Amino acid sequence: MTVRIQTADFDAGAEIAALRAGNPKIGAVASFVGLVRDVNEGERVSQMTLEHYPGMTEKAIEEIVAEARTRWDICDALVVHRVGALKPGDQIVLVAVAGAHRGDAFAACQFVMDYLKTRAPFWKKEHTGEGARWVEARASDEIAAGRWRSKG
Amino acid sequence: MTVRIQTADFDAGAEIAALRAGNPKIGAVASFVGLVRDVNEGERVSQMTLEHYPGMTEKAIEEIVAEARTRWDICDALVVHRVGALKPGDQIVLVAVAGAHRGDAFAACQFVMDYLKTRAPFWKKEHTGEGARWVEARASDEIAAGRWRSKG
Amino acid sequence: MVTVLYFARLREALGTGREQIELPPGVRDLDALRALLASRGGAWARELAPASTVRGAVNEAMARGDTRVADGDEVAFFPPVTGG
Amino acid sequence: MVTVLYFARLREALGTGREQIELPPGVRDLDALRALLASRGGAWARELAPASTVRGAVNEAMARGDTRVADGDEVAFFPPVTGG
Repeated sequence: MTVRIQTADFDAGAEIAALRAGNPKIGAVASFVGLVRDVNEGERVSQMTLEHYPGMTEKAIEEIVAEARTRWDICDALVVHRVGALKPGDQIVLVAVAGAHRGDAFAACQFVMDYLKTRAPFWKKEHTGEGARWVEARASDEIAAGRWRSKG
Repeated sequence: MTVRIQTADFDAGAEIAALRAGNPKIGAVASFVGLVRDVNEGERVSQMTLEHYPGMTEKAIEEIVAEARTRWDICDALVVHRVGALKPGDQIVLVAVAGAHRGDAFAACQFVMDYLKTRAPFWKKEHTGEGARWVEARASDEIAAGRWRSKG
Repeated sequence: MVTVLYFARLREALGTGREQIELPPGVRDLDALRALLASRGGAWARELAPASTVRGAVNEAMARGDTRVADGDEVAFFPPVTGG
Repeated sequence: MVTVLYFARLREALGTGREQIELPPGVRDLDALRALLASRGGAWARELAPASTVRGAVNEAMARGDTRVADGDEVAFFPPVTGG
């Protein structure tokens, strides 16, 4: 399992290649890239700043991935999350899950993203024409994470 | 929408980057890479040959992606599928779906993979120590595709 | 004339990937064409038997037994697909 | 002494990201520490009110109101998370 918090951008293809390298049992890699959008809740976003809680962030994500491993048969997982100043179109997060079969890889990848959205200590601040504002937590993210409590 | 059938390998990171380039409405890219495993049903696989039905393959995949677009709110989708001779560890297929939000991108990506497995005219021949054999269709793939009939 | 294509295991078992055949009167759908080919006997009878898992396409679209087949069409027979 | 950290909107509203405080007798869980800090009034009272959506962690793990807090712990308060 790899968890990295960094200001630098990442190369999703190289990360996926490294994740599966040397394990010929892997038949499936499901992945997700989250990106900065130029509009949020109707307002144009020119920049975003991501703050996090160093130390706790890594632990929280490791626990999420460990939980995914108890639920699905997966070989390995990777989470890269950026912090600091980002612009529209920039990559924010990469979650990649490798497994023998696609069903487990897809489910675990989506689970990690849903839990990361509600359990990992990151906070987004958007800079718009109106000034800067902290992004409010979305009820839809709690609902997405809650779905997994009755499943799998 | 892009559908490509090719013998050459692909760079998942570059493909994902091209898919989302120039559209700042995209906040989520869900993707899947399928790989050749070195063992299938207990037998060691040394090589694989992928045959397809040129012309129909592209049409079938385009229809699958069009169906996904009617079901989920997505911005764009890409399918790259290799044919010809492949070895364990080689990439077989890439499905990437870009959307504003992750729920739709994940669902559409998994739907396209499940339908591709049961509707697109590709056939795998595995070369093992016992000789070559055509891979049999798996009931689990029909079940995975069937799930979407009662959903979404 | 219709063009008939065979793929994968079927292509190997029948020893051909493509042929052109004249549709006899009365052969107007995929099931009828399949029965005509099966009547050749041997591998044809075995591979294209009604109980086999063979699939068919007409003009590059998945087809059913009652899908119409007419002069100029491209028909294909193949095993269940296994890509991805 | 416990170390108390504040993040994001809370850090800005309170004007500090980190402080060290001596736990008075009787302050033994997260709710009690939060009430102690809220008793400072002003932004502290507003941001750490029982009705606010503030979340807490003890020693880098998500905590509840009744999670024990003791000398040497690292406590954090922050808004609901919005990463990913």
